[in-house]
Amino acid sequence: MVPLNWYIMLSAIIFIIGAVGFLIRRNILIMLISIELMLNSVNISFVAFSHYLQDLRGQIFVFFIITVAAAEAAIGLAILVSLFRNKVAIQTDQVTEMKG
Amino acid sequence: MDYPILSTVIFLPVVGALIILLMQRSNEGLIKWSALTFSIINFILSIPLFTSFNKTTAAMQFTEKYKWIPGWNINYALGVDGISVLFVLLSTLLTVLCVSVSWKSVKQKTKEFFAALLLIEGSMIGVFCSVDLFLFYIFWEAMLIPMYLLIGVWGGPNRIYAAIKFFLFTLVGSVLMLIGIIVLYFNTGKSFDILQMMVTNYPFNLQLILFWAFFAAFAVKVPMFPVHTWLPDAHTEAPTAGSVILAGVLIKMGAYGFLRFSMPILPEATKAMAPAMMVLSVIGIIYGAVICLGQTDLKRLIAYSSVSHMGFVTLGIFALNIQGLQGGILQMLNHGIVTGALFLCIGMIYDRTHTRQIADYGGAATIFPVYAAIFMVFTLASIGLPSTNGFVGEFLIILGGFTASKTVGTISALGIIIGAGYMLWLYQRVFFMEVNPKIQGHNDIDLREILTLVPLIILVFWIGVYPNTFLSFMDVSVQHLIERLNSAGQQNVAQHIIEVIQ
Amino acid sequence: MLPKIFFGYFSIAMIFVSILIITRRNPIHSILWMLVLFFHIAGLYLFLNAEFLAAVQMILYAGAILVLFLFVIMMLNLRKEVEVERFLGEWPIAVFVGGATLVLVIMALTTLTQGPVGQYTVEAIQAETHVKALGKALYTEYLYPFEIASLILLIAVVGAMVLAKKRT
Amino acid sequence: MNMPFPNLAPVTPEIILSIAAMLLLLMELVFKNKGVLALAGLIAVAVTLYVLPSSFGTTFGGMFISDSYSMYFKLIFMINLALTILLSLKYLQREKAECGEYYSLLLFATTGMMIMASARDFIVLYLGLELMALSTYVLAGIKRNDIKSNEAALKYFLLGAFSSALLLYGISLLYGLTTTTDLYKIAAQLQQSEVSTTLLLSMILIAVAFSFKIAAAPFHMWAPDVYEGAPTSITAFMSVGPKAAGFAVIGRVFYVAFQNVQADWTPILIGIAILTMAVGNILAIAQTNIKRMLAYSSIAHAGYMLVGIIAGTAEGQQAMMTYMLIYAFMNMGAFAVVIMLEKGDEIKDYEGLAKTRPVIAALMLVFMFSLTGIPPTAGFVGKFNIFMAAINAGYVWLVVVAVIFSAISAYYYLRVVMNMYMREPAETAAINPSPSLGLALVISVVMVFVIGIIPSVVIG
Amino acid sequence: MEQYILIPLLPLTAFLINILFGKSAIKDKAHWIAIPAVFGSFVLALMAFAEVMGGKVINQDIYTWIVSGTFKASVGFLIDQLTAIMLIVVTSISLLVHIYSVGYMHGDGGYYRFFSYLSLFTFSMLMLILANNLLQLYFGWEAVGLCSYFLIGFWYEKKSASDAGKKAFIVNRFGDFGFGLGVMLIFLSLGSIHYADIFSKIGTLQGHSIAMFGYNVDLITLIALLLFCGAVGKSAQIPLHVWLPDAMEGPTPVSALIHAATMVTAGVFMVARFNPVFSLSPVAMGVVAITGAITSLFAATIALVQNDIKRIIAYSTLSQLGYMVLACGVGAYGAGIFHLYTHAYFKALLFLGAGSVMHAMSGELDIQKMGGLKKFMPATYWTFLIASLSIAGIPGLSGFFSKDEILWLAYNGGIVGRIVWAIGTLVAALTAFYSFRIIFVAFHGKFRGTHEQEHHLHESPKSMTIPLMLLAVGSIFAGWVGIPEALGGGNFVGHFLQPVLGHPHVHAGEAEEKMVMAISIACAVGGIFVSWIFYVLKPEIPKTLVSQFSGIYAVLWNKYYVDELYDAIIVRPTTWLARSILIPVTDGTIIEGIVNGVPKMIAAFGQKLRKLQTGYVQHYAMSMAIGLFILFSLVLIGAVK
Repeated sequence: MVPLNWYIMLSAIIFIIGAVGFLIRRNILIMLISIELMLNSVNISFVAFSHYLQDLRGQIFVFFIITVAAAEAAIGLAILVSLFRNKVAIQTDQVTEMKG
Repeated sequence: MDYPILSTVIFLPVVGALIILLMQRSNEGLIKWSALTFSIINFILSIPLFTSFNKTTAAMQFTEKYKWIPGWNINYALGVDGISVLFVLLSTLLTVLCVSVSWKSVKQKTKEFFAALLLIEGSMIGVFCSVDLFLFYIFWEAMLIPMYLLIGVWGGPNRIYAAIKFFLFTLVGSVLMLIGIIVLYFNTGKSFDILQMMVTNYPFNLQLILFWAFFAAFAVKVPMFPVHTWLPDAHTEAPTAGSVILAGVLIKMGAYGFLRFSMPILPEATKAMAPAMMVLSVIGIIYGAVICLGQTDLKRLIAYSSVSHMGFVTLGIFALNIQGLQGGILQMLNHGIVTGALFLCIGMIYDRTHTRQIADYGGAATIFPVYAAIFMVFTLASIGLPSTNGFVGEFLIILGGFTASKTVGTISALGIIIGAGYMLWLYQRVFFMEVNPKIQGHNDIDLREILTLVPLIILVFWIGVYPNTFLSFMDVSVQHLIERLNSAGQQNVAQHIIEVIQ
Repeated sequence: MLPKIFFGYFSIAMIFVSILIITRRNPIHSILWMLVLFFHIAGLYLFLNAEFLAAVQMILYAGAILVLFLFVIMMLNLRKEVEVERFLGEWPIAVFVGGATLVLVIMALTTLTQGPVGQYTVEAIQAETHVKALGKALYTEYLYPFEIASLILLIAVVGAMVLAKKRT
Repeated sequence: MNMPFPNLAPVTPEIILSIAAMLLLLMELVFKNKGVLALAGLIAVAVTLYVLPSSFGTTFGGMFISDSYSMYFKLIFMINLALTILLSLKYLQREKAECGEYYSLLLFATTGMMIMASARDFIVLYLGLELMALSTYVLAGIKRNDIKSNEAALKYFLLGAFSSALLLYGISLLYGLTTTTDLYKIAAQLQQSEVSTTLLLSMILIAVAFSFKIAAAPFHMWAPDVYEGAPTSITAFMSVGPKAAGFAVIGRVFYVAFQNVQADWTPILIGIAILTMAVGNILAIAQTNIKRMLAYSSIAHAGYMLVGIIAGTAEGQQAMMTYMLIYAFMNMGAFAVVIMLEKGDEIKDYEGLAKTRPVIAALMLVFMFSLTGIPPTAGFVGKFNIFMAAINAGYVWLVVVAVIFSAISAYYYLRVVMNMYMREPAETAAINPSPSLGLALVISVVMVFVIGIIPSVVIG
Repeated sequence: MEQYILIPLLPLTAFLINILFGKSAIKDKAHWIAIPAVFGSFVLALMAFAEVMGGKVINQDIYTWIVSGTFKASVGFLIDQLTAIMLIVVTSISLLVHIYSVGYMHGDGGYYRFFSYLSLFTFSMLMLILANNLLQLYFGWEAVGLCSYFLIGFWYEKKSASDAGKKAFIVNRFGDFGFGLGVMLIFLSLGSIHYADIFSKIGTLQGHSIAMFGYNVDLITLIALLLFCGAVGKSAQIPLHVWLPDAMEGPTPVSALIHAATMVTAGVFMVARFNPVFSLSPVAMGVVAITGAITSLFAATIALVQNDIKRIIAYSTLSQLGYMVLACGVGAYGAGIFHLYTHAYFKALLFLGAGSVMHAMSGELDIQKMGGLKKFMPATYWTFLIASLSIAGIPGLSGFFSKDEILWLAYNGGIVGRIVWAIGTLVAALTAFYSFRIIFVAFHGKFRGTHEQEHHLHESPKSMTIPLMLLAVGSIFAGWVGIPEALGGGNFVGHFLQPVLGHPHVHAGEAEEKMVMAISIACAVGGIFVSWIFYVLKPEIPKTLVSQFSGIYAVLWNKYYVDELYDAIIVRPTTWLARSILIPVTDGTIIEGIVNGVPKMIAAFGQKLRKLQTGYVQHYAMSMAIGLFILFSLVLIGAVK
């Protein structure tokens, strides 16, 4: 039997990788993908917990997370598209109109 | 009393201000006359405080008390005793004079000006009448807004800086007091009632901390050295009425705070800290006086002289004996009258010559003989000539100070010499010597202006010749205060400071 | 032992793929690697007796969300953009912070004490079938969140429409 | 399989509002005049307010709770929503950003906030948060022809998604520790076990995610940019609504779920609060754009409200709520003035306003002084309330820090007043009056004074 | 009794009427108000004198001025022998000066102002001498100072005049400072400031000491010295004498009334009044005597070389005041007051005479530019001569008796007494010398002024010469009331004042008294003789002396550089302190630096922080991540602990 901790560690590693990706990439699309990565890592830990705790709540939560992730992706991409229409920009350093 | 006289006196000006704000901007005459009417009615309404005041009791009189915020046990509680009653009268009187002196000198935003003036009056009186600490704080802070505008909108060239400085200085001081007030509230069993606080005994360590919290607010307002630098700027830049109110009443609120809160509520800490306060006062006296010698601006000089004079006030208060206290309170009144009058005078001449530089004057006595004579009266009162009010106050203060500490009394008396020095030098440079061409060709002050000053002249001599009219008001209250102080034990400060630090 | 070896493979592959995802220059590559990752995740779910979720993962994530991404990339036609600098100038800081945080998290997670065990044992779920168990919970106990989720999807539709509409 | 049909009474307000939102979507197709939509929105608000007091209770298996705490926040949300609608009407026309979905999204966002305030379960909480967040992302970017609006939406979205990922991670750990997502059950569970590092970890993650929502430093950096870029009406909406919702959940989660790690979260929140007050106030001084300045000011206010939370007492919680309510009025008022002016984004646009537009200047003056916390305005009552609670809980030194920052804040609020009253106008400021805007201003200013003079209406 | 309230009230009323209506209504009729008022006071003073002669002493409170706790100050009158004499002196001189001023001030723009000030002064001076408590005395004390300020600066357009007025006031304030403290110390020690209480209780303080600035000082000595400070200021004793010569900027009648006859003697009056206090402290007495002696010598030496006629007389006043103080210092209070009384007449006469000269010379003051005036203005000359003889101490004239009395009593006053006697005698010679220097230089010889001045030379009008003559009568006969017993006189004054002032114990015999008298007569005659040699017989001698002793001459000419000294150690440092330290450094840099610096710092910090807000979304996320990381690490560190 694989210990619960392994899953949790894995989830933590992927979460951090996702976070680092979010932090270092200039490409907004990849930032969005990084967020998906983070959400997925959370999902892993939820499912793992759900399994080991013998409780369905985790899986239900994952279900909702996936739903929200879909909605988020849709809105995020819509925002990107709307931005792109005004300014051909896909990198974050191109959208620094406001600062200070 | 048939009607709530204190509430009326506080809120009538506020109502007046609102009414004025609703008036047509173009109708300046109506605005001015209604401002004058409101201020005069208010003055008349405040006269019963003077005539039917019971001088034989130290209790609050003309009291009003209503539940206000039951959730916090806050009451709308008003009352005056012998210490505060005179300041209500001073406020109502000075406001009338301020309206009068601003008659012609305020040329823009007249409506807002008079409204602000009346708002200031209301909140000032509120400060002196509050018997609830929360209410007191509301008035205390509320006054900042109109005052800030008064300085900043109608002031001199550097008005914005002065206004912001005034506001921030006072605000920083009062927010610390706010904390003190809240701490006091919880230590009084959740009550803001000042009278209850006056009979509660707080632990000494707490008293010390609270004392300094209150000190922050009051010392800035007084202003004591070294937190006085807002005052020269504010006084100098404010319009005449603003300077008068500032000098006449507003900075009294600091000293009043010491009397009303620090002393009776924190008697042990007051006793323990009195030496430090006296030293600060003496530094203020000498420092303010010496600095006057180097001033080139009329208003700035008078402003610094306020630092010196208010040093006397705090000295008297912290001498903690009856002469000092009575002298201090009387001197607050005196300073309000005299410095107020001096600012009125300067405002009048400024309206004509549009300069405040002393160097631009000279020989004014030839051009403005009546004005010069009146100015002389106030100059003499300011330097404490016997038979003027300044003498009675300063003498009692120095007597009190001398009783408390020979050294302090002696040094503070030196301030009187310097005081004579700078005031007479000022007078000489402005009024004597050859006529400066820059002031040639102006008219002497007119009847309106003379009438503005006459009440103050009368007061100068009234207090100077028969001060007992006024001393008798505060007699019992001050006695009461001293009893409260004496009932408090003496504490070893050093030891407690170490404890507090630990 | 076998599960551990499987897990070992999965985890190493996933970590590797994740790193690839966040480092590819071309977003399309990232998305394709993402697809690989999703497969692995789905596999992991299967390990954890969450068959339905594995299916959802494939259908929703791989099938819908990733396609959406691809669709947008295609629509925006990003060829030129690919050339610019990939990483933020301060990336070492980010990597360091990430690494350090990871160490901290892992240190913390070693102390994880799991909560009390619930009633849904593997056997119980298998007896009921996974989908049924999940569905029952979802439509009874979790009815309210479910309704909210529907609102969220509505928002997504409306929002996407509002934002991505051609300019008027 | 027999589940009793859930008691819907406690959720009626949410149901009404979400149905209204959906109806608005439909009405948009029918009515050309967007004013109708606004009116419908207001009616929805009125109805919701009407049913709100009768909606006490717990439902959906304890996932949803409607108590006085949530109700107070819902009241704030309603005020926020109503005022925002009033602000928006004319503004949208002016900015040519009119679209029917706007009001609908506002209603959805508010529904999300209400759900957050009532959530007793992390799942509901999360979904409510996302409902609110997604709607506001869209709203921030609703001026889709405006690059600044796009940018604001993008930044808000990216960071918001990032923070909700953090929140989820935190929830997942908490779930692992307790096998439940119910706040009260978590509390009960945590009572039994020792405080583990993992718990603290999850608590921090959750705290960070919420701090993001309330724009507390150092998780605040989105706020100025988003506030500046978003349509002003939405800025007003965001500066109150999501913040209030954030505080609602902070109050609930930290006071209920994390009750027994209070000793651990208090220092964290103290750190965040001090940093927030410092960053908000200090940076606000450096601003030239009034929306940015108000953004930093709202960050600073979040710091004061956190002080209420830190007190850790029911009194502190109430103080925070009261502050929020007061803040809603004064902040909305300030934004209403900004909207009123044709050109009112830069602080220097306010020069000489008192001369050309005395009434508007006077209103702005009131709001600025209220934000500073000068009596007799409501802002003072709010601050006083918070400080009372904190001092009663023994955090005198924290209050000292708070008041010092609050004194610093006077500097930048006064600068606006100074510009209005003490500078000469370059030209007569063009204004954009409308009855709805006027109504919003009147409500705000009246409330600022009423609460300031008779605090009993909100105290006790 | 009650009618004596009118003594001060009449001049006060005159003052009020003149100051309020002078400008608009009264104008150059002001003297019609002022003179009757002061005449009324004079008459009442005579009545009071008569009553006191009859042995009655009036001590009555009129109203309570200040009450604060146990501190009570009232306004009241004490009319005893001392007061009675002073009343006569003040009212009579004042009356004459009023009359004189009618002519002297004729046509001046501030005519009404002048008379109102004179009335005010008379009022204040009367209040001072009538006081029965210290605070009222203090009131009068400051009020006369104020009038002096007004009158010195009467021609305020002149910078020198307004400077002099200001200087007089401020220098006096230094004295008042000590005086005020003395009043307070008396109150603190005795609990009252009423004369009667003080004199009856002062004995109980003997042997007490008090800590001042860390030193233990004998209480009575301290009180006495503090009070004496006031006297030093008002009576222009060293080191506060600097104001008096400058005070000559005022109109001459003022110099006569205030700066010679009345106000400056207030100090002497006060010391005499407080003789019960002073007498208890030998140290204080010594200080008083020495101060007086030094002042008299110091002023006399300066007077030797000055050329300004009014200044010479001013220095002579200083010198004579020194005499009076000296007298008090040796316990000869009666003699001091006697000299005060005689001095008032001849000194007023000298000043008025000088005024008459000035009047004739169109304001010229330099005696070197006069000469031969005798034939143009005989009345002035003769009266001036009488005054000079009197001041020189020529037997038979009033000055002789009073001066002699002082010297004699000083001679009796132990070692200190002998020293001051020696100085006094020397000063007598010097006095005779410089007094006659004026006579010889100004009235004899040839006229040395301009033609225009010569053309205008004329005798002064009647309103001026009649007071001169009346004063000349006073200068001759005033002293006759105090002819010492040694010369067969009754020393009426001494006996009259004895109940108040006592009489010092005299142990030397009549022969010695005559010897002392002879020495002083010799000195006076010698002084006049030398003066005659110097200025009539051999006018080149002074010039030779000047060139030979140019150093000493310069010192004397520059009045020992005292003004310069004060300028260097008080005036300049204080203004420098204000202008160069307090305003720019403490206020401007330190306090304002902090006050403005903190907000500036915060603003600058804000600008720096702004840079962190780069607009990059990653940076924002990074700040979140770092914040998270820091919280993690802190909590983990806490957990590990």
